Amino acid sequence: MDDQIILRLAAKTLIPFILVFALYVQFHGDYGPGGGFQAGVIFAAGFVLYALVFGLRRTVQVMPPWVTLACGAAGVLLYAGVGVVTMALGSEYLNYNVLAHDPEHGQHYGILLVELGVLITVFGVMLGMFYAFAGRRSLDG
Amino acid sequence: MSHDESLHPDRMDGSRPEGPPLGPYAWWSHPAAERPRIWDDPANVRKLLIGFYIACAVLVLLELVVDRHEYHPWEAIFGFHAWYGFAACWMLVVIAKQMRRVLMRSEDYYDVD
Amino acid sequence: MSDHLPVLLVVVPLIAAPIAALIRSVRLSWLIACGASWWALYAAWGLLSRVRGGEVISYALGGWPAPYGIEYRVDAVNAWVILIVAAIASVATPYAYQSVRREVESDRVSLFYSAWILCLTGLLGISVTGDVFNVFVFLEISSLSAYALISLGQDRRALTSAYQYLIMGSIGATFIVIGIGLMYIMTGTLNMMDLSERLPAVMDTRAIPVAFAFLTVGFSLKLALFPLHLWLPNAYTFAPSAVTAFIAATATKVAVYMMLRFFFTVFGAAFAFDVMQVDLILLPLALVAILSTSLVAIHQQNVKRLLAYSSVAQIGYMILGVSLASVAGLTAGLLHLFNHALMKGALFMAMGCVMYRVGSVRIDAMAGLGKKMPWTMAAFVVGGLSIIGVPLTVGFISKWYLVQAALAAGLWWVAALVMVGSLMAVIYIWRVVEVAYLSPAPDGDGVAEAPLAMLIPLWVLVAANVYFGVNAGLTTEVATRAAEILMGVTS
Amino acid sequence: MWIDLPPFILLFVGGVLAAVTRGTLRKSIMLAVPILGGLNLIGVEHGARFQYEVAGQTLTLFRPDGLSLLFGYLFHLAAFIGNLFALHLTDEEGATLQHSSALLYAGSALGAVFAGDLITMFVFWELLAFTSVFLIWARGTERSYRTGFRYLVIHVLSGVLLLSGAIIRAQETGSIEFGNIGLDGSLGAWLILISFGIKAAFPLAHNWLTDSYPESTATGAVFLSAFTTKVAIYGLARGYAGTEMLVYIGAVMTAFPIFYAVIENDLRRVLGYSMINQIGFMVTGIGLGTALGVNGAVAHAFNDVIFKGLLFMTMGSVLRQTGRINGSDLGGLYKTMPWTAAFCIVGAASISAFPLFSGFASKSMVMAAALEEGHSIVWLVLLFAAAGVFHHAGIKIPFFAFYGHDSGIRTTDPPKNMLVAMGISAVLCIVIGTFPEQTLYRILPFEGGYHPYDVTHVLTQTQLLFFGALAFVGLQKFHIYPAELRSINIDVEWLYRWVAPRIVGGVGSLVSRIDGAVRGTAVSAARRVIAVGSRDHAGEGLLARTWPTGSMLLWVAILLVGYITFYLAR
Repeated sequence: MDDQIILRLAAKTLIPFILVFALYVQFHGDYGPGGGFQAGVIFAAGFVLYALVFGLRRTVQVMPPWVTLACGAAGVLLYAGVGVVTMALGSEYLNYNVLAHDPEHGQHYGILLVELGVLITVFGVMLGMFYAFAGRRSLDG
Repeated sequence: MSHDESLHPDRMDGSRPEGPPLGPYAWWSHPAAERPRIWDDPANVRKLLIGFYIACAVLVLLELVVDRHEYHPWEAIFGFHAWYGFAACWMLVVIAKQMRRVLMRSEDYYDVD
Repeated sequence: MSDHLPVLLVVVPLIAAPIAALIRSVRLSWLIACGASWWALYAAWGLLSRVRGGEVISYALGGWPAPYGIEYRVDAVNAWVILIVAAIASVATPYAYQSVRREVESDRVSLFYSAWILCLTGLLGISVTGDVFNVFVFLEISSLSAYALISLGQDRRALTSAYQYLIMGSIGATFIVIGIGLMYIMTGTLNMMDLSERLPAVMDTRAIPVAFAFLTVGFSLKLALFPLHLWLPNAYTFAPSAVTAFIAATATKVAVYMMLRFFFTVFGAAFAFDVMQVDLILLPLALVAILSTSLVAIHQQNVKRLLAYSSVAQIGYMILGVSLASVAGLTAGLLHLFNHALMKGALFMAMGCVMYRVGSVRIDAMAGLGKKMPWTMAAFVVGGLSIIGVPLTVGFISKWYLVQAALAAGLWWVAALVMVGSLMAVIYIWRVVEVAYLSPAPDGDGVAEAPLAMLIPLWVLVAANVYFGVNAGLTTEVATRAAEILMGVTS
Repeated sequence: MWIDLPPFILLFVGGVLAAVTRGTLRKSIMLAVPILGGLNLIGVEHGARFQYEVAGQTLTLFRPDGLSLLFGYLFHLAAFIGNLFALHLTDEEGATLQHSSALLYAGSALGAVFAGDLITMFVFWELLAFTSVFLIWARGTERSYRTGFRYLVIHVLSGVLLLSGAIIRAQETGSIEFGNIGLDGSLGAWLILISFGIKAAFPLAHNWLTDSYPESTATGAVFLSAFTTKVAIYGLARGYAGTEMLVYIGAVMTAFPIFYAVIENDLRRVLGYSMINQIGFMVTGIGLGTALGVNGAVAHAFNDVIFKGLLFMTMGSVLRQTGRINGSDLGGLYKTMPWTAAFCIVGAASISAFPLFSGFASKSMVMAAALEEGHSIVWLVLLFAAAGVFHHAGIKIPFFAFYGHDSGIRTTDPPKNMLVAMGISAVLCIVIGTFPEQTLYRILPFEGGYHPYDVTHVLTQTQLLFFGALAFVGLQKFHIYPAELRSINIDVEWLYRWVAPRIVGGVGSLVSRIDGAVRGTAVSAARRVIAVGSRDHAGEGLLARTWPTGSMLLWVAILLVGYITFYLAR
C-alpha cells in the first residue's frame, strides 16, 4: 500500500493515539469501565493497523513474533506473580491490601498490576494470532 | 535313553531293522529281535480263560456256603450280583453298539467347516 | 503454606506454564511440566488427607469473603477428583518426554508443554473452585489448551478433529455459561454454596428448569455422554499418544465432576432427581452408551479409536452409577472415575509405546507384538483385564459396586446389562490380544521394546491397577465419603 | 505346621520360580514345593483366618477345617505326583510353560478349597481355568488350541455364574461367606449350583471334559484330571450336601458316560468319560447328605485323583512312547512296556473297585449310603455303573492298549521319573485299598465308622466284577464286541461345534457359506439383529462414522429442545 499516501498518513497519525487510548482504558480500569482485556485488544489493534497499512514485514521488524509470545507468557507471570507476592506478604492470594501501607493504596496498585498483566497477555496473544493468520509463517519469523 | 530311539518313525510299524535272518533264540544276542511272549501262545490264553471260568463258578457257588447279608430284598435272589453284572455289561455293549449308528462320525468331522 | 494449599495447587502450574513457553529448551520445559504435575500431586495428597475426615477447606481469593469473592472450596468430593487429575498428570508427564519427541515437531515442543501444564491448571481449577463462573473460566483454559494439544497430532486429521472438538466443546461451554447466567439473573450470586441456599426460592420459575436444561446438555457434551460423544473418538484417535493418555484419563472425569457438583451441590439431589427427574434421561442414555459404543468398539480397526469408544462406554458406567441417585450408586460412579482413569491411562500409554516403535496402532500392526514388545503388551493385557472387570484389578471393584448399587435399587436388568457390557469388553480387548500374541510377526522390521522412560510410567499405572484392585480400602473409603457429601448424608 | 500361611501362596511362588529357573534347580523346586506345602498343612489349626474387610464384606483366604484339609492334602499329593511325572519335560515340549502353569494351577485349586467366602472362591475359580488352559495349549496342535479355547469359554462362563450368584446372595443374605447354601429356591443358590455343576461336568455340561482332556499334553492330562472337577466336588460338598436333586444327577452321571466310553476310540477320552462316571458317584454321595454319603464322596474324590491320575499317567506314557492313543492303533504293548502295563492294571483294578484296591474302599461307602437312605433305583443304577466302569475302564483300557491284537509297535517303558510317579500312585492305590481304616478314613471330615471288608461286600463285589468280565469274554468270543474304529462319537458338543456354527454363523466366513433359506425364523431374526448391529456399529455405520460438525450440532439442538420440554413439563 505504498502508494496510498492518505492512508499511510492517517495511520501514522492515528496509531500513537490508539496506543495511548489503550493505556487510558487500562489505567481507567480500576474504578470505571475498562481494564486489561479491552486495553490489550486496543493496543494490539494499533499494531494490526500498522501491519495492514505498512505491511507485515515492517511490523515484524518493530514487534518480532517472539516478543508477542514472550508478552503472552510474561503477562500471565505478572498476574500470577502479584498473587504470589501478596501471599509472601502474609495474606491471601491476590489480597492487594498488603501491597502498600494503606489497604486502599494497596488495592489500587494491585488492581493496576494485575490489569497490566492482563493487558500484556491479551496484547501478545491477539498480535500472535494475527501473525499466525496473516503471515503463514512460524512465530519465530 | 533308548526310548528316544524307539520313537524312530521306521520302527513305529513294528518292523525290525534290515539284517540277516534270525534264529529262534536270536533275542538273546539280538535285543531288537522278537522274544516270544506269554500271551503269544494261544494255549496260555486258553489256560487263563479256563481258570477264569472256574473262578466265576466258585464265586457263585460260594453263596451256598457263606452267610451273606442282604441290604436290599433283591439281593436275596441267588447269585444276584453275578447275573446282574453279567447282564449289565452285556446290555451295555449291545446298546452302545447300536448308539454308534446314530453317533459315529468320521474322525475329522468337526475339522471340516 | 499449607493454608494456601488450595490456591497454590492451581497457581504453581499457572506460573509454570508461561515459563515453559518462554524457555526454548525441550528438556527444561519438560522438567518444568514434571515439576508442576508433581507439585499438584503433592498438594492434592495434602488436601485429601485434610478433608478425608470430613473437614471442608474454604479459601477466599483476594481476601473477599465467600458470597462476594471467589471461593476455593475443598471437600472429599473434589479432593478426590483433584487427586485423580494430579496422579495421572504426574505419571503421564514423565511418559510424554519420549513420546512427544517422536510425535511432535521439535520447535513446538516447549509450547506443547506449556499447553499441557495449562490444561492441567484448568482441570485442577475446575475441581478446586467453589464459584460457578470460575468453573467456566477454568473450563475454557483446560479446553482451549486441550484443543491445541490435540491439533499437534501427527495425522493430518488431527487438525480437523481438534476443530470439531473446538466447536462442540465451545458450544458445551457456552451452554454452561448460559445456564450459569440464568442462575445469576435469578439469584444474583455465583457462589455454589450461596446458590444452593437461594435457588429453592426460585425453583418454580421457568428460568431455572431452562438453566438446568442448558447445563445438562453442556455437561453431556463435555463428558461425552451418548449421543453427544461424537467429537470424542476422532479427538482421542488423532491426538499425540501422550495427550490421549492424559486427556482420556482426566478431562471427561472432571466434566463428570462438574455435573455432580451442579446437580448435587448447587441444585441439590432432591431438585435434580425428584423434581427434574434427570435420572429418567441419564439411565437410558448411560445404558445405550454402554451397549452401543461397546459394539462400535468391537468393530474398530484402530486400537486408539477402539479404546476411545470404550471410553464412551465407560463414561456410561459412571453416569449409570450417578443416575441411581443413591449413596451406593454415586460411590460406584466415583470409584469408576478413579479406576477408569487408571485403566484407560495404562491402555492409551501402552498404545503410545506401540506408536513409538511401530508407528501405527491399527490392529493388524499389532501382529507378533506380544513377543517383540512383551512389557508393553503385558501392560495392555492387564489394562484390558481391568476394563473387562476381572477380579484383582480395579475394574472389578467398580463393577462390583455398580452391580451392587443396581441390585439395591431393584434394577436387576441393569445389573445384567452391565455384565453384558463386560462381555463385550472381553471381545474387543481379545481382538487386540489375539493379534498381538497369536499372529506371527512380520519378518525383520526390527521392532524393539519401548524405551524405559515410557515403560516405567506405564507400569506404574499398571501396578496401580492391580494394587487398588486388591487393596480397595482407600479408594472405597474416599468415594463413599464423597458420595455421602454429595447426597447430603452425614455419617 | 511351621508357617501359618494360605497354602496357595507357596505354590504360586513356586510357579513363578519355575518360570525363571532352569535345569536341576527347577526340578528341585517342582518336587520340593508340594512336599513342603503338604508337610506345612499337617497339624494345622482349624478356623478361618487371613481375613480382610473389603467394602463391608469379609474375604477369607484361609479356612482350614476337616473338609478343606482333606482336599488340601490331596492336592499337594497330586501336585507332587504330577510334577514328578512331568519332570523330564524338555524345552521343546514347552517345559517352562507346563511346569509353571502346573504349579500355579495346583495353587489355584488350593486357594479355592481354602477360600472362606464366595468372592475369593470365584477369583481362584477363574484362575483355575486360566492357569490350566496352558496345559492344553502346550500340546501345540491346532486342535488343542481350539479345544483350549472352548474350555476357557465354558469355565469363564462358570465363573461368571458363580460371581452372579455370589452377588445375589450378598444382596439376599448380606454375607458372602461360603457355607452350606442348599437349594432354597433363590436365584443365587441356583446360579452357584449351575456354576459348580459346569465344573463338576454335570450331564449336558460334561462335554468340556471329554473335549479338552484328551487334547492336552501327555503330562498335562494328569494335572487336569486331579484339580478342576475335585474343586467342584469340594464346592458341592460344602454348599449343597443333602440336596436331593444331586442324587439323581449323580446317578445319571454314573450311567450315561459308560455307553460312550464303550464305543470311544481315543483311550484318554475313554478315561474322560469314566471320570464323569466316577464324579457321578461323588455327586450322589453328596446329594444323599448323610455322614456316610459325604464321607464316601470325598473319599472317592481322594481315591479318584490317585487312580485316575495313575490311569492318565499310563496313557500319557503310551502317548509319549508311541505317539498314538487310539485303541484301534494300539495293542500288545505289554511286551515292551511291562511296567506301564502293570501300573495300568493296578489303576484299572482300583477304578473298578476290586477288593484290596482303593476304589473299593470309597465306592462301597456311597453305595451303602444310597441303600441306607432307601434309594433302590439309584442303587441299581450305581451297581450297573460299577459293573460298567469295570467294563470300559478296567478291561477296555488295559486290554486294547497293552494286550489284544498286537499292533506291532515296539517301544520301551517311559523315563524313570514317570515310572516312579506311576509306581507311587500304584502303591498308594493298594495301600489305601488294603488299609483304608488306617489311612484314608482317618482324615475324613465326618464321624462315623465304616468297615468295607466284610464277607458280603467282598463276595458280591467280586461276583459283580467277574461276571462283568465274563460278559466281556463272551462278547469277544461271539464277535459282538464293537471293534475299535477310527472315528469320533458326537456328544453334547455337537450342539456347539456342529449345530451352532451352522446356525448362528454370524461371524467370519461361515456366514457366506450358509444358505439363509435353511434357517428357521428365529435364526434369521437373530441374524437380522446382528446385521443391524453391524450396519450401525461397524466401519462407516450410523454410530461409528465421523459425523459432520453440522450433524453433531443438530443433535445438540434436538437434545436441548428435548431437555427443556422434558423439564418444563415436570
